[in-house]
Amino acid sequence: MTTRQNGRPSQLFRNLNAKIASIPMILTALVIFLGGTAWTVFYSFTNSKLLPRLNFIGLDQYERLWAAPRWMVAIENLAIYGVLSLIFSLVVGFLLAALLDQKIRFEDTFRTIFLYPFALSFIVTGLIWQWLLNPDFGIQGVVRGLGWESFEFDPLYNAEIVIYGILIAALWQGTGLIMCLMLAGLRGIDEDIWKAARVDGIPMWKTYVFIIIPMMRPVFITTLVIIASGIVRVYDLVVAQTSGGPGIASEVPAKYVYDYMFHAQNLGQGFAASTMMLLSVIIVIVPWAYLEFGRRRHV
Amino acid sequence: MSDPAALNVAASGFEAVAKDVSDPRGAKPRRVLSRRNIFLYGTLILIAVYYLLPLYVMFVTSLKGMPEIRLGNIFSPPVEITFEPWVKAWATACTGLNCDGLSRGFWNSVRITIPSVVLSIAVASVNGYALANWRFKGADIFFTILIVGAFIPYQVMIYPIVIILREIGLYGSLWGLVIVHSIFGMPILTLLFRNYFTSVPEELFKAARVDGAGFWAIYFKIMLPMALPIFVVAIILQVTGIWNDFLFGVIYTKPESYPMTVQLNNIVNSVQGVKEYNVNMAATILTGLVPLIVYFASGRLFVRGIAAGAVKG
Amino acid sequence: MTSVSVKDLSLNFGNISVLKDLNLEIADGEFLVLLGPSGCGKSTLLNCIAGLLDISDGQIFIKGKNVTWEEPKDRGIGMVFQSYALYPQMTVKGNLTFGLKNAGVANDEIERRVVRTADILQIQPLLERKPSQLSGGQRQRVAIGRALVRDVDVFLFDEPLSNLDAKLRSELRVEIKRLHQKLANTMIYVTHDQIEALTLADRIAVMKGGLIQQLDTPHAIYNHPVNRFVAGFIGSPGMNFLDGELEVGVSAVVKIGEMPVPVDRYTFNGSGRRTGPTVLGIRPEHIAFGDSAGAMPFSHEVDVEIVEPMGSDTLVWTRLDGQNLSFRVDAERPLQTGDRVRIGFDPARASLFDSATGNRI
Amino acid sequence: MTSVSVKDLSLNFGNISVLKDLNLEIADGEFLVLLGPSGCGKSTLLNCIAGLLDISDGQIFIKGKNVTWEEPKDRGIGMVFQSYALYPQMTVKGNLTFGLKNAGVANDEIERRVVRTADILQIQPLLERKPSQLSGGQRQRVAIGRALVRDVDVFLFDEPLSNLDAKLRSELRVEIKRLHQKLANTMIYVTHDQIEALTLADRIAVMKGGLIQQLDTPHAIYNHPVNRFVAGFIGSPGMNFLDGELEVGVSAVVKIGEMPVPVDRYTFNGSGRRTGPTVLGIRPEHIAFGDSAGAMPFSHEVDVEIVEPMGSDTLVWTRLDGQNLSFRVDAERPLQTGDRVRIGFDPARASLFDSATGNRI
Amino acid sequence: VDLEVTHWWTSGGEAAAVGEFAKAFDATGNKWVDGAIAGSGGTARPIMISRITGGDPMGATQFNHGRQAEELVEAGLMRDLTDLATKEKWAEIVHPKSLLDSCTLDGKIYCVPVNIHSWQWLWLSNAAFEKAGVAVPKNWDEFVAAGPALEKAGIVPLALGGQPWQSAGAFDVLMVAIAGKDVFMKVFGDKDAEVAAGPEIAKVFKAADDARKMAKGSNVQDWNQATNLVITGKAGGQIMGDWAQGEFQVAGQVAGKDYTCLPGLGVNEIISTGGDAFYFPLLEDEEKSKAQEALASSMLDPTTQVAFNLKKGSLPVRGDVDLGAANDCMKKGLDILAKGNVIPGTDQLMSQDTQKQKEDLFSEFFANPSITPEDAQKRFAEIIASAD
Ligand SMILES: Nc1ncnc2c1ncn2[C@@H]1O[C@H](COP(=O)(O)OP(=O)(O)OP(=O)(O)O)[C@@H](O)[C@H]1O
Ligand SMILES: Nc1ncnc2c1ncn2[C@@H]1O[C@H](COP(=O)(O)OP(=O)(O)OP(=O)(O)O)[C@@H](O)[C@H]1O
Ligand SMILES: [Mg+2]
Ligand SMILES: [Mg+2]
Repeated sequence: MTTRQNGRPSQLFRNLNAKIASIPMILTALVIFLGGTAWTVFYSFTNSKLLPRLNFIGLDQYERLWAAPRWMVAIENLAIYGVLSLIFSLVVGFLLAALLDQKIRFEDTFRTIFLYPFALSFIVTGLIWQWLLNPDFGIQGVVRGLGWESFEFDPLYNAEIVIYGILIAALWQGTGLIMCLMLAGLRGIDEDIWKAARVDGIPMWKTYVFIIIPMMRPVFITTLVIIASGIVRVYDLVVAQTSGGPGIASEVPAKYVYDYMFHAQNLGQGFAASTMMLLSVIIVIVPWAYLEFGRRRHV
Repeated sequence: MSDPAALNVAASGFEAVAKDVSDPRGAKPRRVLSRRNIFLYGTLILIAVYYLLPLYVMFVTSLKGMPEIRLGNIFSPPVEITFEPWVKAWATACTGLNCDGLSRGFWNSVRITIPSVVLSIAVASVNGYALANWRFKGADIFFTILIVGAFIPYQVMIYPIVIILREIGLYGSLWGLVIVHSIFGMPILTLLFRNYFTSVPEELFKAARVDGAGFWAIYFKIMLPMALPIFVVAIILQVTGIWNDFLFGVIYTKPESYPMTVQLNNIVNSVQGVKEYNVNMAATILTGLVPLIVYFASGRLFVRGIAAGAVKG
Repeated sequence: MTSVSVKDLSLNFGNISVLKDLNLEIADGEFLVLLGPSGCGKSTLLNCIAGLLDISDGQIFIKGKNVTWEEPKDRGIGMVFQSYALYPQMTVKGNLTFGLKNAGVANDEIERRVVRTADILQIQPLLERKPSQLSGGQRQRVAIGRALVRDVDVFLFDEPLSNLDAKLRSELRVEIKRLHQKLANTMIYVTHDQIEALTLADRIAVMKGGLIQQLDTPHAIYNHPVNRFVAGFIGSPGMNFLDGELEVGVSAVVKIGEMPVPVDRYTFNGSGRRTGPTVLGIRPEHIAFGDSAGAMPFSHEVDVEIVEPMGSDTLVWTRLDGQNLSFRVDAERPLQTGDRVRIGFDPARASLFDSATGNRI
Repeated sequence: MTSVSVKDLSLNFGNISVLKDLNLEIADGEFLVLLGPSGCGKSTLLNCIAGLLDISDGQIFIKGKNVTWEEPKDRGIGMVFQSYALYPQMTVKGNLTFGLKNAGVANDEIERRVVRTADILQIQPLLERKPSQLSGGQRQRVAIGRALVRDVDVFLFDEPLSNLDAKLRSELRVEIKRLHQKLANTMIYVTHDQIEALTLADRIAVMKGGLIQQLDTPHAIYNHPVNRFVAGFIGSPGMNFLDGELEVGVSAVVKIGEMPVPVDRYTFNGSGRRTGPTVLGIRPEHIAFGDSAGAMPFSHEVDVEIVEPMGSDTLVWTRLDGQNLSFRVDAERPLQTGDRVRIGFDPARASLFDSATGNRI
Repeated sequence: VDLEVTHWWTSGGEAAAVGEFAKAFDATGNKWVDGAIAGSGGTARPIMISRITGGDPMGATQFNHGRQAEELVEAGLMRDLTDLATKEKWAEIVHPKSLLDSCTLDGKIYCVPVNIHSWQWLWLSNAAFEKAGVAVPKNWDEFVAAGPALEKAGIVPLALGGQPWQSAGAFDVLMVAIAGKDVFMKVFGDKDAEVAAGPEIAKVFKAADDARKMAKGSNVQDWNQATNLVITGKAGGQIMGDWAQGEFQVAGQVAGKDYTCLPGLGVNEIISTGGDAFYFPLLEDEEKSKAQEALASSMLDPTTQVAFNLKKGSLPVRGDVDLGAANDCMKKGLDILAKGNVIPGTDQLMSQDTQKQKEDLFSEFFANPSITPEDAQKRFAEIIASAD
């Protein structure tokens, strides 16, 4: 009784059930996400064509990748699209949520209207916006038909602004979800803060900008993860709307990966491109994840 | 502050003004058409139009005949309403040699969606529960990998997963597809469930342990019954995602179990021949109907669930 | 002079009526406490005075001016919230000055007021911190500072202490009292803690179900509650209630079971004494025990059931005619469960209520 | 016999050490209260005893059996949580029987125990309700019932009353006390409310920063706190502390400013009396005032600063040598701010602490 | 025996053509299980490849013959049809012979060619030229010259869809027409980068530059939408393969009267002989293997060939069948084929990888006027230099 013996059971078997139940997650994380990624990176150093082959060629695929004008265009597009879609999703999503939070009538109806596009796939979204933005019989055509002959609105056929045409569709589809997240966040804010601001005589917009938004940090972070993961993966929408056109003006990295893996039957090139995408994701995510999860552990 | 109050208040306030302007009494008079209301509802209605326009165009187009579409304005309502395109999209549109429209894929989609939704949510909710309440060593690392996994483009994973499925002998079967959906649904769902279960008071979990309930008993008897809102969110997200999926449905199964989206793609994406926009639109609406119904039916729960799960933590 | 005056105030949420034709006059420099159980409408009333809720009917005057339709910022009020409601991402100084900057107060004036406020509340060292870096008590002080810095006539407090632990609560209570003595502003203070109400208030308004039950000084409320609700709500440990029957013969007695309690010395309310079911209320500290008990107009022997030492004194639970009864004794008196003791009280210090209506008779 | 015994218990979260080599023996049937400020490790200790946290070092025995690595359910404990932690989707009966069903107790036995528990706690009419249909007090009772029904030797309570309002809290406190008298189980009760601690405990363990500061009867803790922390933590209104200088000449005096307080009647701790900076602690209710003050070994005239009527009695704030001092007077004594009164106390009832270490001397 | 056949022929005419195969196959006592996936090879191919490598192959699958399936064959996943081919003397009946060559690897035959598609056509709208007041051009140069007149009349001179393969295809057509067959073979066959950088190709780029200017304002994606512009007279002409005439037919237009077709752009009457082929993955099931053979031989059956190609609008792979029902343009094609003025399709000459790079280049070139022909040629030469 007095000895400090420690009849401590093996750590392995503590919470055994929890560990067993987590096996699917562990397998997915290790085998699919980690293993699959490693596999991809590994084969990006080969000259695999249609089928993966272990024929190493060093960094050739990467050299070719960074020499390809289409890849550069894709990167640039992703940057523009990414930044804009982040900003607009957040701004529009937040504005909509703020509007809906004004204790308005028919809130349910409005919310449903803003949210329903999220139920549609990107393919459908792309298709329908391709149609609406068609200069001949879409919006431009209709406006011209009304007599405004010089009206010009043909984002999908103008290489300069095509990426904005895609953005319009993407925002249409995705802002509803963001709005929901923001609305949930707004509803979580202490009623008293609003009252305090009113007593202080702070105008509504200032209250939002200086007080409410800074308080909604966690919501913004969740939202950011959701938007950002969507941005990196954007593919279907471009395919359905422009197939990367006009020319290569609306190409995006995910499409480059797909095209080179399957159309061009050059797996090595596709893998090299996806490795670069992963790298950039990791550069962005890991510091963030460290900040978010690393810090929480000490609280 | 709710509007009905504002309305009757407006009336009483008006009387007061009539009596004595310098002596306000009762509620502040509020005109229904105040600047604020005009701005608020004006903006909302304008935005609502933007959101509804595509749906309107789809719907209107699907009710027009082809000649009318070629001539007319996409926004004008149909002169002559025809349900032909709907019938065609559902029952007679051809996919290669099979001319039975979307109806063929519908049941396949149901057969794919139900087990995929069930399995992916089951797995993710257990994961989230284990992560939130049982925090074993290393769990955070796996979770982080999972979250980073949410950013990987699907296309990159096609090959490795083909190989893995082949090795475990599930390639081409419905279960293979179900597993694929569960894998790709896992990151976001696990995040949702983890956050939700973290917000459940820890004392409840402790009480159950004192009461002698184990991992599974706590999950099934205590946590599950409390997690309805987050389940609704998960179900909505998964039904939408899986129902709309094309890539996995076509790559990891066989033609006899192709989902509805494959037929949709075939109808919409045929390289040759004249494009039948009305059929395309009808087919599009038909395909999107299931997720749309799910949304319309449970939108309120969706926001509540998100408030409970996604936003915290 | 009246500082705040509320006339025939009604407020409905939808068709639920929360406040009903409420009237209230608060004198300049008065410290009024709104006291009542949860959900009785205290916060609602305060919000109406602050202009944060649109009232359904009635009028509100502050400093003689009809402010019924004014914006909160124009009413000359400052408000302190239960949850502090500090702006979390601003420093303490930012919290104090945000409202002033918006009102376009000149910079040196702002500076002057911040310094003065910080001085009064002794929060100078905290000015550059964020709220998350403050303790509960410090946060509360900053919240008060935010109202203080606005240089207003009327302070509204909505349960400013109820999120704090007991120790801190009693400390800050004293600080608020000091502040009131120093500033001599009008203060309206919502709480459901009756110790706070009793210690702070010049007058207390006890509310229930949207109505003011009694509006009077703490002493009057404590000693002459107008009904059983007020009597039971105020005082901790609570007043003992003994069901009995009032009989008026040669002398008036309340019969508790078979025991007659002579109540001739009791000052009845109004003129008519009526007989019938009556509740006798007596506070634990008004029950004497031991030698002094025998000298009381009413005394009886009882068994000690539970002894609750509370540090400074001890609460003893017993039964009289099968009804629970507690009394307070000095902490130094050694009483044990099972002891038999004599207790007694002076009915002049008791309160009598009509069993049916609960009103004081 | 010892019921629960904790030996050299340590617990770290990461590299934060929360409990440090803690030892504790609790006798059979004892009511032990763990008291301390927020974050001192009370809940952590309780969770360790319950087996809900894996300890870092040490051993835990319950009824003589080493349960250090047992599952919670096998330790023969029942636990009641602050937030009730009732299973929201089950009826009250479901809540009570969940644990028993898990343990595979026979159905008629379950029935018997539920009936008994419902009897003890008088919750028979509630058995079919869901927790959301219960009031706070009823929920708390069900939470206790859930522990009770398990027929265990040791009850653990983690701040079971702190979510309730003051009124209910004092009622349920009495109920818990009654329950303990009836069942005579061992109870370990966490709280940071010192009134609860004083009224309920057989012994109190005052904790701070993961260490037990003092483990003793309520009376001893109240009257002979081992250090300044315990002295200040216990008692509401809190003990007055006066900074002074201990001088030992012909007789021992503590000089408060220029005023000498003779402390010959004070029982010093240990043998050696040392001189130097000393804090004199005296509880408000031990300060006499008016006529009786003059008879005290120490007395002085002071100005009344603040008067806090608390219903049953009144707290008066004043200053002695510029240091705050409060004392309690009967509610009937009419004192006003600005009055000049004589107060005094008997140093035998005071406590002296070393200014540097805070320990009692 | 049920045999699953995957392909990406889903539109009306295509599906009808496939139906002919199915009919013929079903007549052999087996059953054709249709696995159509729309969206062209790009969508369908990864699916097919995944199925084959995933160990769950279909019975037969369409590929553009040529080099797409090379690796699958090398990996031993495809069935060797040599025995059947020898038995049925494919070498003698398939015409031109190059079609069978592209099915051959290391002397073994792995696929069945089923049709010939040629790219080298300029389709012109007679109505459009009438409206512009110029005669219908007889060759590319006249067409370029008519450009301004068309534009003035509010007509887009050249319709060009936005998908990359259309741009690349148009360039290849211009190359054969302007630089001739030899240069074409040198560049794409021998991957001669010097020629690619040389003056002949410079001329082609010049022509492509013209085409680019004329194509401004097409604003359509799909090729058939571009064809539709020609049909409705909104555009003057389109460079597109022979499959375009199916669209004219559906619209009820008559060759010669409503529209004009110029093979080889009217400059150089040569057509390429690309086309589709079916491959047969290696199956374990004996019976299914037998059924594969039955399918292969029924596809080359003369009656099936005729029925299939008439519906598909392409040319049969056998020289010995009679196509009496063919229309004007088709007959022109048959003539050229008979004369032997043929070149292999680019699918047969270059890897998909190179083709894709080429597509990227030309889709960018045609859409972006700021790329000079010189720059484009330099990049073209680089692609050829690294081509395989
Ligand atoms: N926005 C609202 N809509 C409908 N009813 C409301 C609303 N706000 C408050 N109420 C109702 O009005 C009543 C009074 O609420 P109020 O907040 O004033 O109570 P309170 O006395 O401050 O209680 P507490 O002590 O819990 O703060 C309650 O019954 C409450 O349910
Ligand atoms: N899971 C954890 N990880 C890290 N630190 C923790 C954890 N749980 C508790 N702590 C820390 O341990 C210390 C003791 O916490 P504990 O909950 O035991 O305090 P307590 O005395 O019960 O306080 P309260 O009165 O607020 O309930 C605190 O400083 C707390 O921050
Ligand atoms: Mg309130
Ligand atoms: Mg605790």
